[in-house]
Amino acid sequence: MTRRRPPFVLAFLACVGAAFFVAPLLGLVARTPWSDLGEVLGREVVGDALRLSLVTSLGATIVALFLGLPLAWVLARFEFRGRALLRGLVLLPLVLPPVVGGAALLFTFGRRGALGGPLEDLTGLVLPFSIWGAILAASFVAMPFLVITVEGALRNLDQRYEGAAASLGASRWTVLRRVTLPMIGPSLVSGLLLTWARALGEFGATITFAGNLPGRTQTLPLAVFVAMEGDRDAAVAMSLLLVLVSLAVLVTLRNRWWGAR
Amino acid sequence: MTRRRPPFVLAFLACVGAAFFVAPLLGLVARTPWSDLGEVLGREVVGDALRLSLVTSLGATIVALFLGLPLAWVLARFEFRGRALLRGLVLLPLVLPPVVGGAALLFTFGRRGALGGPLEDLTGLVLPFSIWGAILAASFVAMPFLVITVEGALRNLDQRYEGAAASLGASRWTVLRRVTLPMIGPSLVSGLLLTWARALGEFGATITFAGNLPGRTQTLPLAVFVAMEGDRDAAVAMSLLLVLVSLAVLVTLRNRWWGAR
Amino acid sequence: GGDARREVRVSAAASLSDAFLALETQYEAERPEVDIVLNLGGSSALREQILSGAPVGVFASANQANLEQLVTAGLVDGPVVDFATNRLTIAVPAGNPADVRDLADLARDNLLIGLCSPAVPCGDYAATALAIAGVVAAPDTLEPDVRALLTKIRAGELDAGVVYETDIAAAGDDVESVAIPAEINVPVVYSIAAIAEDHRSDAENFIDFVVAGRGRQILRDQGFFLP
Amino acid sequence: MSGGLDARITVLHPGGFHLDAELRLESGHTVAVLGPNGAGKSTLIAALAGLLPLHEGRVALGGRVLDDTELGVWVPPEERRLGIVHQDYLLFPTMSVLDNVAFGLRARGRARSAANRGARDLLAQLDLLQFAGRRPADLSGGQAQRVALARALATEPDMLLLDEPLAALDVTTRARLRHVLADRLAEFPGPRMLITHDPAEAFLLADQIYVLEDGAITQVGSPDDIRLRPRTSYAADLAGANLLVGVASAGEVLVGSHRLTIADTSAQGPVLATIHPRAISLHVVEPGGSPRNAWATSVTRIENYGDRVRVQTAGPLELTAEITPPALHALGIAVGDRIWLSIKATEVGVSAD
Amino acid sequence: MSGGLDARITVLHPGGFHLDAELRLESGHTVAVLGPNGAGKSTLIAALAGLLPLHEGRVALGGRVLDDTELGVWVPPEERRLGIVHQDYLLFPTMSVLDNVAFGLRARGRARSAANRGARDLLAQLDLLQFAGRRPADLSGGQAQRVALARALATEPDMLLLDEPLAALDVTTRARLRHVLADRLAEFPGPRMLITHDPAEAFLLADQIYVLEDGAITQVGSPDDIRLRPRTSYAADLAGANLLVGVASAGEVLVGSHRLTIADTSAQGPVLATIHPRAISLHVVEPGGSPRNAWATSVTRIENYGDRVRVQTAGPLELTAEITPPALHALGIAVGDRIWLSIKATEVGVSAD
Ligand SMILES: Nc1ncnc2c1ncn2[C@@H]1O[C@H](COP(=O)(O)OP(=O)(O)OP(=O)(O)O)[C@@H](O)[C@H]1O
Ligand SMILES: Nc1ncnc2c1ncn2[C@@H]1O[C@H](COP(=O)(O)OP(=O)(O)OP(=O)(O)O)[C@@H](O)[C@H]1O
Ligand SMILES: [Mg+2]
Ligand SMILES: [Mg+2]
Repeated sequence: MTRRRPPFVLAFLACVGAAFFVAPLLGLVARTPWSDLGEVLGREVVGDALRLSLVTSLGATIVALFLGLPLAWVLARFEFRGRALLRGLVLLPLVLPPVVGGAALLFTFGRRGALGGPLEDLTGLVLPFSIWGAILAASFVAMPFLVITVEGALRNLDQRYEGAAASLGASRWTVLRRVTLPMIGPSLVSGLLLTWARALGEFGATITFAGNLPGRTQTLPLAVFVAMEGDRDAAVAMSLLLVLVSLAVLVTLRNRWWGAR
Repeated sequence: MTRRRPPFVLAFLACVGAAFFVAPLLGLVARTPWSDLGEVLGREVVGDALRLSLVTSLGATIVALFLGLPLAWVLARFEFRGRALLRGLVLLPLVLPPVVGGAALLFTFGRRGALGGPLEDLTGLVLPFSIWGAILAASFVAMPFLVITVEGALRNLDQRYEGAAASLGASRWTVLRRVTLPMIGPSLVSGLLLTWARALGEFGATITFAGNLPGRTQTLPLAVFVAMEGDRDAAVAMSLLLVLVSLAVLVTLRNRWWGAR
Repeated sequence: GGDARREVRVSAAASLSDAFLALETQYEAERPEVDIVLNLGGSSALREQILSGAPVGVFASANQANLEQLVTAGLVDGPVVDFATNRLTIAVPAGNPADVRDLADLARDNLLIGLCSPAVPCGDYAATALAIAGVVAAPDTLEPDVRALLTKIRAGELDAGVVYETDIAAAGDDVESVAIPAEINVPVVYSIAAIAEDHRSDAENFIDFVVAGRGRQILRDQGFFLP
Repeated sequence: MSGGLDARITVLHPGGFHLDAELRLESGHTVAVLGPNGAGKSTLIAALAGLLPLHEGRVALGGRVLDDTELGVWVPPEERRLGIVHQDYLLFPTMSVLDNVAFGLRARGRARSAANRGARDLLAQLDLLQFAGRRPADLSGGQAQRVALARALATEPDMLLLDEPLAALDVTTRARLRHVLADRLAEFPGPRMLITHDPAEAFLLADQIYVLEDGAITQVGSPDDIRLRPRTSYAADLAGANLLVGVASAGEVLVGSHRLTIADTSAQGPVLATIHPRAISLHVVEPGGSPRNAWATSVTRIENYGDRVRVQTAGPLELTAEITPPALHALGIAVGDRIWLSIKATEVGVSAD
Repeated sequence: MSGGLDARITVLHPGGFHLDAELRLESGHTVAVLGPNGAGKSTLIAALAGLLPLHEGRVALGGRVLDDTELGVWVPPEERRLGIVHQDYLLFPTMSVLDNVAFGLRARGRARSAANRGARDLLAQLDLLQFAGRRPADLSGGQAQRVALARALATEPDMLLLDEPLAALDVTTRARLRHVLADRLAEFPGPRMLITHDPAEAFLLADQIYVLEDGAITQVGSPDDIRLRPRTSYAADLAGANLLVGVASAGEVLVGSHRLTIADTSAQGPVLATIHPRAISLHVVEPGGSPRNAWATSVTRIENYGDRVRVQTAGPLELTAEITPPALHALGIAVGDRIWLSIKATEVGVSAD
């Protein structure tokens, strides 16, 4: 089918769809103060924020992988009471306004929260105002993408392959690792990229739950927020940095992971 | 495999993952001012906001379906220059801090924007401060979920089924509608639900691009945000309303659409 | 920083960002053994953090309501001090294309008018000012903060909006100010207080610096009025 | 180490299909399961493998209970140690052919290098070494089927369950693989079950044949039993024979309203009569001589297989005769022609129904 | 309306496989394509259907050019009007059986009710009506294959391309469907291509046979040509014959170092000699009498197919003989035994190589 062009209507709609993403970016680029770009991006706050952004988004992706993947698997493969409800709950962080999400996290994981208090007593770990808090907030907001994408893919999968693998003596762990996950590979990659991107852009829940401490919890979106107040050029420059970093990572990873097919 | 329980480690991780979504909700519920719940939810602003939220989120889902689906299909099925870059760009709305995303929309679709100006001259339609603007902002932010989820699923699909359908005389449109889309059904549903939920909870880009006028562009998340500044109890009550509406829709739809398998 | 400097966390309203960034620099230059860590955000988010036990030493708020909630909750340690005032003004895009001259113009139906939401301080103050002037404004949007309002005015999407004078100074060439006469203007008051926490003396020391020390000059430079 | 299989199985499918079977497979023996499409053969394998829940029943392999709905015992598939060729292969699409075959070895704890060595050996035996690096999607149908066979044989299981393992193979490869499989089966210590639609394959490879029809076992016996004394029309088709149901008395079988003379004068009561197509002679005129059964009928179909021709005839008994192409030529008959048919009494096999 | 197929095709697969074939299929005739696994048969169908790009070549059906790499013509699959049975069926898993079969009719513009009626008719003919509401995943292998056949036949295409359409069927159903298919093919106006591994099916259903091996056509001929004068060892296996390559001169063929007497004294130069297994006699002592070819050898394998036994022998010529079970019994031979083998000169078929 490689010789073919897409039919006109669909190609047209796809172009409009693409314009949707490209046009605002061009708008942003048009407003970029290219001359002081170097100066802005050289600032220490910006470097710190970029580093923090990368750490928290990666951390959140890892958390999502370790907690979200099992959750998706259980949701897709096992019948239990309350499954439908749990599936709905997983989407909540998308629906809650980020500030409310952050507040809900504070109610729960803050020092006076139901889980935060005992956690501090046991381990001395205080989540708000620490990078762990930023990772927690980003995970909360971004994990649904992994869970939902992977669950959908698991339901699409012909389970007889898993049965065949089990009959060859593979434990369920091996089946998951060597048969199931590779077979849903593209969807898993999609889910992880969505998760990472969402965590990278996360703002509302983080500023509410983890605060906005430069060098500690101030990720790039938070730095953009602060800069927006006065130095708007710096805000646009930092946004562009965010865009470039994410583009570089997304384009590289996707090509590598999807190239094999 | 229905008789089996999930292995312990995975079940444990899945429970932790589930707690992640359930605990903050419980925190929220614990703070709910049950006594004045009725009063708060009875307010006219709240009713207006709920209606607007439903309209914009549904509108954004429809836009995403009509523009995002073709885009996902073109990305998955055709080779062209710049495809990898376009794929990266699609994820941008996730990465951009919502305020910046909203600002970028203003630069482009605002009255003085590159596209907004001509649009107003041609049709008299002003996007900012109107419900169309709210739908545009929500679409911009939520569409990536549909595109990414569907593209992943399309890449997972065995293309020979599409070839078989074509050989039976089906146009590519028919193939897409009757073979491809049903085969990626669960992923499509996942993508649509993610899109809808994200649009429902959308806050930053909407407030930046479309503004915040009760009865015209003030969706529930905006109302919650505003209430959060002063009347926290009202904010919590409205958040709970948001949660309940989305849970009702998600649980019902998922059960219906996935029940068939 | 991982060094041995004593840390004071200062939560400040987003509209105080520039002023407090400058205050931090100056204070740290004077007292190198202290590390001021700024936590800038919406007043309500800052309030929630403190209510849920976040370790904060100082809270500077754009209005009294948020601080009062903390006082009620018993979290404020020491006096609440008003340290700066501000005034309202009408902001219009560069060149004032809609030819806005006074508050009464905000009632014009054919203009796109923006105000802050009444729930946030700048909207609260604007409502008071409009009431004093006897104007029934026809806003097209009620923005969550001054920054969001200014963004739209700067982009030319709104024809006019009511903001703080200090914001006009920070916004540069894209916006112009149409002054509101003093008799119908409303004094905007910023308050600061120490929050119960360790390093009490450092927190009080920083508040002294802002309220009575060289911080005053910095605030004045940023366009604030001093009580 | 390995022992026989003892199974009593009831499985229900949502559509209303109902499998009810009792099997005993001895260690070191090959049982072929033959049956029409949809008889439940693949269902049987899935149930034995633990991939489909039993509605009721018990499966024990070498004394080890794998499944018992009464006792509530259920051994998961990964602990059953079975080697299965699935009817549609189910090769893992994301792995190379080598990894597919090595998968079972690695899953059972072999080191990667040892597993790969084992897999390569098997691939070599099945002429597949050149495809080791390919993905299953890049194989032809027959190549994929051989990979599936290699994968099942690789793990040294306790029992083999092969669902039409040679169906997609070309004549040459099939003949070769029949030998390889025969040798492999001969040296395999456990019980082995072979599902096939090819009677030659079953007769050649199996010690015992189960005929499964519509979820129930209709005949069990040695290949010769099935071939010479088929008890259902499906089994008769397998043997290529004509099967008649009738009532015997005094050296005759009454089939419908037709009397067939038989050699066995002691047969009495309901019987199955089988007549091999080659035992039927065709004539254009009424035959004389010894055959005690002869009647006139007409030709309904002529099938030319190259080295033999099958001629179907109309009533009273609708028999199929097999003759050589020269004989057909000599007779000069065509569909619709009138013809005489004769069968020696000694050529009619009779067994009690 | 419909006309013949003219195709010259070169297709490359990434792994290095190379298909190079020229075909002419007449309207109203059935061509069987036979070949070993991996010969390129399925590739050929995909290329004709436009599902695989041609590296080079030209395909024309009834004078309409479907593909021409030189002229840059390419008709998309949905406009080629072909009826295809894919080797692995490719039934749409999300549709019911009825919808699968009606799909092509609806895609070609029939109203839903008319399409469903057409689909039901076909399902009835193939004994599938009871499964109309099922999903393909809930069918047995043979049922699914019949649905695939029904789907291909439903659309009244210009040409039929059937890739092993009967491979998964049981003996009874296969015999029945051979008839249905034979009738269907007979009334089908366009060219039809049948891929199969079953020589009987090919001999029965085809007017002409193409033998495809390793991407190239090695023999084209009538069923009798292939059966009686196979030109490759694969074709000989198809015919069940022994094939020898040698040089003829003066009533003899020199095969390796062995001389074989033949009846045809005029044959000269390189020849192919075929010997049918049934034309070979086995003896435990040296035979006397007329056969002009006789030699001693040993038994390497004995295969019992129930009604016939194939005995493979060692050098000098490694021939396979076919005898009856009683004959085997009478000879009393086993693998490894010494044996005499005789062949009449008239039984050795000779054709120029
Ligand atoms: N998942 C299912 N749901 C409902 N019915 C099913 C399912 N799978 C199989 N069946 C039905 O059960 C019966 C037995 O199917 P099975 O696959 O065991 O047959 P089989 O003997 O293997 O046939 P074949 O020779 O065609 O492979 C068939 O009638 C089939 O339609
Ligand atoms: N996608 C592919 N990529 C690379 N090689 C392939 C691909 N598909 C098939 N081949 C190779 O091309 C050759 C021809 O394959 P094809 O499927 O046409 O064989 P076939 O004649 O249909 O065989 P069978 O009788 O086993 O179905 C095989 O050697 C196969 O391994
Ligand atoms: Mg089967
Ligand atoms: Mg093939």
